[in-house]
Amino acid sequence: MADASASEAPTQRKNIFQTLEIDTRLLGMVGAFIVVCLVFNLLTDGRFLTPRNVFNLTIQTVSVAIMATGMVFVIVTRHIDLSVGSLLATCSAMMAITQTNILPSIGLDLGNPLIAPIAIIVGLAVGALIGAFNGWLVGYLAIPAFIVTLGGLLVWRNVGWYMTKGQTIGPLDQNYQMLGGIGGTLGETASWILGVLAVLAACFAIWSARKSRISHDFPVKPVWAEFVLMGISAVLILGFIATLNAYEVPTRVLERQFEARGEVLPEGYSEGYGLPFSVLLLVIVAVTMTIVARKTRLGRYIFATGGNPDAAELSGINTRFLTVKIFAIMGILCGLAAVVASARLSFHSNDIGTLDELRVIAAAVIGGTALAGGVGTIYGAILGALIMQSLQSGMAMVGVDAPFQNIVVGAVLVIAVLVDIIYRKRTGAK
Amino acid sequence: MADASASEAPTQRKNIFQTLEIDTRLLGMVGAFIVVCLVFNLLTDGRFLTPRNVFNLTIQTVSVAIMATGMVFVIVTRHIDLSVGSLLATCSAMMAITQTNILPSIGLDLGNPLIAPIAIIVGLAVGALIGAFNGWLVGYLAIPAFIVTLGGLLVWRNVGWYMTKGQTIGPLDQNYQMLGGIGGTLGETASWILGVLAVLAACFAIWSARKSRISHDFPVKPVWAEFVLMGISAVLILGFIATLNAYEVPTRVLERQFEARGEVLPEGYSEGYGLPFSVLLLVIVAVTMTIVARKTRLGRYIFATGGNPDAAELSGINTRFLTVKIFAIMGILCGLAAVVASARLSFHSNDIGTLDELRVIAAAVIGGTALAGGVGTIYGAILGALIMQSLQSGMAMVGVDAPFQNIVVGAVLVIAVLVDIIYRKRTGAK
Amino acid sequence: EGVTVGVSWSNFQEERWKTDEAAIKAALEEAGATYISSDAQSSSSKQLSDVESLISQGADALIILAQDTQAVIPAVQLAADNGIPVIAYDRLIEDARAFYLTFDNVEVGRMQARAVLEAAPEGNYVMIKGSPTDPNADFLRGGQQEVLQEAIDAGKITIVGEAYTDQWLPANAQRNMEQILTAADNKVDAVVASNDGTAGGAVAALQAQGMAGIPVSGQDADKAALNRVAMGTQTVSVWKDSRDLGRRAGEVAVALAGGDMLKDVEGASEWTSPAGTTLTAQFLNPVPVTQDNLDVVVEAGWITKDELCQGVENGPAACN
Amino acid sequence: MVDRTGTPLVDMRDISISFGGIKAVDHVSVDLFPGEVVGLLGHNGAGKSTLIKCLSGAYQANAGEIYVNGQKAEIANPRDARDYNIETIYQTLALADNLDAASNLFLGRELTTSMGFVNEAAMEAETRKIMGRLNPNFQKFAAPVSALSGGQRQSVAIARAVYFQAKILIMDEPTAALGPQETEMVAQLIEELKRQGLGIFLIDHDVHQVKRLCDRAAVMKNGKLVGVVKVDEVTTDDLLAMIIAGKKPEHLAA
Amino acid sequence: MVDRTGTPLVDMRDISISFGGIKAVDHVSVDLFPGEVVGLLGHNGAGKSTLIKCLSGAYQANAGEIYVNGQKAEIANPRDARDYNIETIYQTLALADNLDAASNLFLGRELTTSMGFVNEAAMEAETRKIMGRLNPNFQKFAAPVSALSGGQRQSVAIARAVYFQAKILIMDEPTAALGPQETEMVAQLIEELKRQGLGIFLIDHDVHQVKRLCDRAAVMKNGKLVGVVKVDEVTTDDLLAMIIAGKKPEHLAA
Ligand SMILES: Nc1ncnc2c1ncn2[C@@H]1O[C@H](COP(=O)(O)OP(=O)(O)OP(=O)(O)O)[C@@H](O)[C@H]1O
Ligand SMILES: Nc1ncnc2c1ncn2[C@@H]1O[C@H](COP(=O)(O)OP(=O)(O)OP(=O)(O)O)[C@@H](O)[C@H]1O
Ligand SMILES: O[C@@H]1[C@@H](O)[C@H](O)OC[C@H]1O
Ligand SMILES: [Mg+2]
Ligand SMILES: [Mg+2]
Repeated sequence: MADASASEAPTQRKNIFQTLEIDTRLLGMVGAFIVVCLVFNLLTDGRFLTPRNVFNLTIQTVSVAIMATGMVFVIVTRHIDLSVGSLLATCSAMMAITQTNILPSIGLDLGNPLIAPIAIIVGLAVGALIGAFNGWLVGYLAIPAFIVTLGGLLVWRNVGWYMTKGQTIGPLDQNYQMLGGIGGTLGETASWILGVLAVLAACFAIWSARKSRISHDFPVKPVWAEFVLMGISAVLILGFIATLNAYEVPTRVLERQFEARGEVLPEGYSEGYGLPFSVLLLVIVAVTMTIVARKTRLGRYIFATGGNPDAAELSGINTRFLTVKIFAIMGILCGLAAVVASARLSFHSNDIGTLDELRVIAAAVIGGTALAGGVGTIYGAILGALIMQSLQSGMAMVGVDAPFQNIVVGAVLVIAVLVDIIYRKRTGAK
Repeated sequence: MADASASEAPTQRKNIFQTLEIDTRLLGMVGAFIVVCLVFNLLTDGRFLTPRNVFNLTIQTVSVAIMATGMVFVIVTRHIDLSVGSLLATCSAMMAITQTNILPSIGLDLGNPLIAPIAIIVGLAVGALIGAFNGWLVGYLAIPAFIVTLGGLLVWRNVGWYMTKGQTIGPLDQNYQMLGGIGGTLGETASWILGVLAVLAACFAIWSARKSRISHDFPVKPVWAEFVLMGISAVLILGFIATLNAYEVPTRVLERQFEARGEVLPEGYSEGYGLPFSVLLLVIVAVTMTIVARKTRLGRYIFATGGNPDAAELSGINTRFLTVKIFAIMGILCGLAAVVASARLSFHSNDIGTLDELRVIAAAVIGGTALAGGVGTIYGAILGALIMQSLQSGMAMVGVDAPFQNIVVGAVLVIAVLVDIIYRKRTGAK
Repeated sequence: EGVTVGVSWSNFQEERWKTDEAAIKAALEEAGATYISSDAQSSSSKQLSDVESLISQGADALIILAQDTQAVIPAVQLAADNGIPVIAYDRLIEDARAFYLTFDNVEVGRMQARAVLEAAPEGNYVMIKGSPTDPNADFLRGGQQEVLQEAIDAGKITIVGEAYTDQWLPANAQRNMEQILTAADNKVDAVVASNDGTAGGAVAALQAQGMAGIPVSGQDADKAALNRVAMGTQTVSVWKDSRDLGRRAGEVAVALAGGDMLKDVEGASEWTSPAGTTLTAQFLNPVPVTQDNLDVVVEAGWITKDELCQGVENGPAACN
Repeated sequence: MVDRTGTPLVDMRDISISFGGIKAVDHVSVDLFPGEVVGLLGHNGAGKSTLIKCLSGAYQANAGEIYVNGQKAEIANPRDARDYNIETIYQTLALADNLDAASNLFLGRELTTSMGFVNEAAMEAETRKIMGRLNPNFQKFAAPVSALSGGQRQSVAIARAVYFQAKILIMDEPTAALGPQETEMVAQLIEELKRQGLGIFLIDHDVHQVKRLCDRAAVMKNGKLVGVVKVDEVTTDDLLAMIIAGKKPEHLAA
Repeated sequence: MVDRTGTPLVDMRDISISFGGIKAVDHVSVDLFPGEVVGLLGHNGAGKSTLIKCLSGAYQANAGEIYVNGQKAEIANPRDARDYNIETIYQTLALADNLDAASNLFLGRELTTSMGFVNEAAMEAETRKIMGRLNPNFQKFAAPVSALSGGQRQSVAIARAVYFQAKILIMDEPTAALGPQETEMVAQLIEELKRQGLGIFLIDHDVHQVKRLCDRAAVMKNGKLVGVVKVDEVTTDDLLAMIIAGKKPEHLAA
């Protein structure tokens, strides 16, 4: 059959980004992010880009970013989840009760090392269950996700409230609290090791992808381009680690630690925080979710269903069960986010996760996930969460009034999507 | 061309509802509503269905119901408006400032009869403007309504906050407060007159529709069916008026009124409230919106666009401008709802309308408006609002805790939509 | 020397906090200190981020209006790690390292109930509680119960209705009040409402039944509420003079930033919270404002006479 | 015979349009005279639908001009096209699935009462009249068009285009989904409209059909015009050669 | 010649299905033997697509039974149909618009690496191979199929059905939107598949095409089966009469 692509220019001169095959939309977002950071850095006399604030920013982003990765799948399949904030609250309540009431009452006393893992498993299980239930309502009963999760938004927050009788619960288990951020970090050495491993993994991935393309005789980019890509990855990863390591643990904390060990803090001794466990968790989630999206059948089916649900069903994909899986994943991620959020607070409070649904959806959408379905990336959503958090933290730092902060966030959301639409129209992508 | 309807049974025996051509789905909703009422009536020892509580219920429903009629248009065209609660707050703030600050400062003193109308016009204008702006973003810039109004949700509530500097403003103008409900009613006689006029109008409408069908030789229902319909309308309208009239103004209030006129309350004197102005407003909105939906080009275009946006555009409908109109209507209705809500409170508080977006969307959806677009009725949305309000008020009366109330509302929302879906599948409708 | 004091607000939804802020600012200005602030918008998580950010900005002392008494502890921990003193402003923080400066919420609840009880020693009571997600709602309710208990036991008082107010929304309070009135056939003699917003909703519902004028409580001395007190539709608004609290907080913050120990603060005493935490605390006295002492708020410049007396005819002394 | 001496009804000159870098229509010129049927032929993706969408207002050309009755026409949207009495039956049948036949027929041009309200009864009556002529079996007047079969939907779309006194009619594969009997009825309709003096652009993959119904045929390939020929002067094989090889038959090549 | 003595590949017996009270398919029985092409004919809305959707698992019959290779088959969804090696090319081309040709071709049956991950390179390579046979001009391997023309999309859909060793192939108007050259290629493909021993249901409105490609033709009208005839024993006019009048030709009527 005839091919209509006759008028395509065969060999246009490619620009550097095309040669490197970097998503220009990603570049735009990174650019926007950098601009935001620089502006705030100026406005705060250089305080915004200190290691300390970078450290804070990443920690603050984790909970929303974790959920945003799941929201990508939900939105890609043309659904929405308005209940994530409430679900987070229920999971958090469940975990708090498990570790402060239930487990101690069955003989696992305070400080027992089993408490944290059991509580977390319970939380994830609750998240998975509720999520799967949502997914069942959407997939098998064909109730629109908007309605199911709007109902869930009302139901689950109040179920959480009931479980705790409206009380703040805590303090939470010490080990559990390590997942909250500054309370649990890898330390300098381990962070460096991890960074180097990550760089190696990135280089290996780039190289083996190239080899696989060559083995099938597909065109590949020039070798120098591959090396440039590896270089960029290395600089980004190691730079990030270096920054986190540069944030030093306050002397008082060190003193206390040495005291606890019966030692005395040596004169001039200092130590960096390194990578927080919560951020490590986010990285693991991000990598896993990206692999799921790109390299597994599940991911394929998610994007295919988003592109054309009928076609997916007719192609033999069990789209109903797929919906259950997607919402269950979302639920598990809400559970994980609940771990991070409540560990960070070191308590479960009833208002936890309030309005998170808006933040999570906004992060995914700013990150380029299209509400019409079929399009979205995990890294985009995380970057979206980071941009939003930077805006809010930055404005708080500059001393912008809270109402005005919300106005800015609302406006940025709309503008980001507008820019995305214009970009897609320009490049002819859908 | 051949017609495939050969296997349709030519003359099935029709049941009574089919003969009367009453929407069976509507019947289902009315049935559900009646069940809810009866159950609460039982639980409250007959207090739920007293004239007084019916009066309360209608008043409590007005603000959300007014907005729900507009939400029908928005959802029918496949959009959504998450900003209605915030918009209500901004309109309310604007009107409060107008009547307590601006107007008095330009010489219109407290109690001046011009204050209320001017304030209301300002409020409606603000609503229309913001709504039109939302519509422009959606229609002309092609940003999804979900995003535009999610942004609006954040922006407008805080704009309202800024205008009032966070303060509660009031008491509001006395005439203005008449629109709040119990503070302004028609009284018995006027209510009866209005009721009779409404019955006449209904009969006339039924009859002239019949005449028009006959004049084109279309099939019509039997004459007795038309009369039964007229009878039903009359009973419903007059019964409602009778109920509202049966709710007597408390003696204390009467005493005060007589006192104000320098008279003494005669022994045994009593007076019914009759139709509240706010409910009258809702009736006017409902009738107008129904006429718009059914009898005007605008309404046609709204449903056509909802059914197939591309087809509508290709048929020469200016769908972009249509979107602006729809959101502007929504904005005006938010303004009206703001009048009722703040007049009812007798002051403007910053958190007015919080979470109303959920209630309004839920009312429209429970009332049978499909999120997929193209389907929805005004009376359904109002009935939906009434059902939700009955649930909440009933539970408040029975003494159910607020958290549990939310759980019930969330669950009812999901179940209502599920029932609707099953119903549509059964009857083969889309 | 240029001390910087960081203030973390839980929200600005209630009208009073802007006044608190002005008072703190003024006190700091006087002492030559710099004011930086953030607004957690009713989120305990955001409050933690806010405190991190305030510390990053170089705060030497922190004033925290806690969204949650306990979930804010990591913020106190962080401050302690960085050697920064913390003042628990208005709301309790369950941590001994914080200096607790407040009007006691339980006491506010007691005052509300006391004023209402005085006006209606017998009869049917309605309790309009705060938001179910705000722990303060239950503190207030607890204080109210303490005062009413005796009369309840004596059978003088019956509680015929009680409801949380979702989100503290006046509109929700109004609906709940309407339904309770309907359920009780208007046989209600007094309303204990937990703040001025909910009181406003309750009064609107009462007005509709021609019952405005029965005892109703509130707190915060919102301008609209004081106007109601003048008109006689609300009995009491417990006035937590935020300007005193704010000024005091500013002073204490500067002192603590200068190296003072908690216990050296003038007027400080040891106090044990219901949960058993022993804190250094200073309590300011809330003032129940009723028709009898309305002039207090006018004289204090909290509200102008015009605002207070708008629409009031032959009202209390303060309006003549 | 068609008289091609006067000004053409439609004259599309040098039309180009591209999507994200790909030229879908590349400097194409065609004209159409009153009472004439011009067939548009070409492989899939040749640009036929895109070309006529520039005339119907669905797309806007990047370059080129359109003249209607010798006057330069600015057609920015479907409404403009209607003002020039251009009616279109789209390949994808643009119908609002949730509305009934009458509502679809009059969509965008509703009949109204003296008070400005939509006159449903009048519209249904008119619809019954025209459908009675086009498809006597058609009875589903009250049902939404989603409940109609492909052929019934097609007849609604055709009725809509014909009802409003069109001068220029565009039909994009009107019979692709139709059964033999339905196809025959459309063919007869085209012949009748032609007699009434309408100008018709007909896109069709069936060369026999084109030979039978059209006066001239314009063939496109990869967005470019291969040539316009009088169908009497060519064989079906000539047409096929033009479509497939993209070459004008030698006896006509200038 | 087709051997119809053994057990049929597919035997649909007495199938009925209705939508909201309207009987779309009404007690229809058809069978299909290996190496045979059975044409399904009928007016628009006759129920052809609905009938074959019962076989492909898209719909479920209200009554009736389906036998595959003589065994009773339960086909509740498209996955079940695949398990019986039934492949379908739908009238509406079921493609995921946002994915490229390779992803669509393998949708639901992705090739994976030993670690269970999707093997993109292998799938692209296979796609290049098969498309090279079906449509040598095809080059848009990296583009989402939404960027392809109708014919290109059609060839992707066909490739998908053919690639997976189908035993039973259902083609619902595969050439309706195709140009003459593209149509010819599909015709050749059908002939080749037939030689390979597949059984094919072909829905087509073009009686000439049916006469040329099919062994037998089943004609439906208003949901009912008019009759099944061997195409060699009838003329195109007989077929048209069956479609339009719903009557079996007299020389065959039992
Ligand atoms: N909206 C659009 N966006 C991007 N590309 C488009 C769009 N519409 C058409 N195209 C491309 O333009 C080219 C011409 O398409 P067009 O629909 O005009 O072909 P056609 O000749 O009508 O084909 P067919 O016979 O299949 O209907 C194709 O390559 C198609 O992919
Ligand atoms: N999902 C459905 N819901 C309701 N009715 C349907 C549905 N699918 C098909 N129908 C109806 O069933 C009948 C048969 O439709 P079908 O699509 O099988 O016809 P067809 O013979 O394939 O026609 P065509 O030649 O136009 O493709 C039609 O009247 C159609 O309106
Ligand atoms: O002052 C009150 C505060 O203590 C409470 O927490 O929130 C509501 C306010 O009115
Ligand atoms: Mg086309
Ligand atoms: Mg079909």
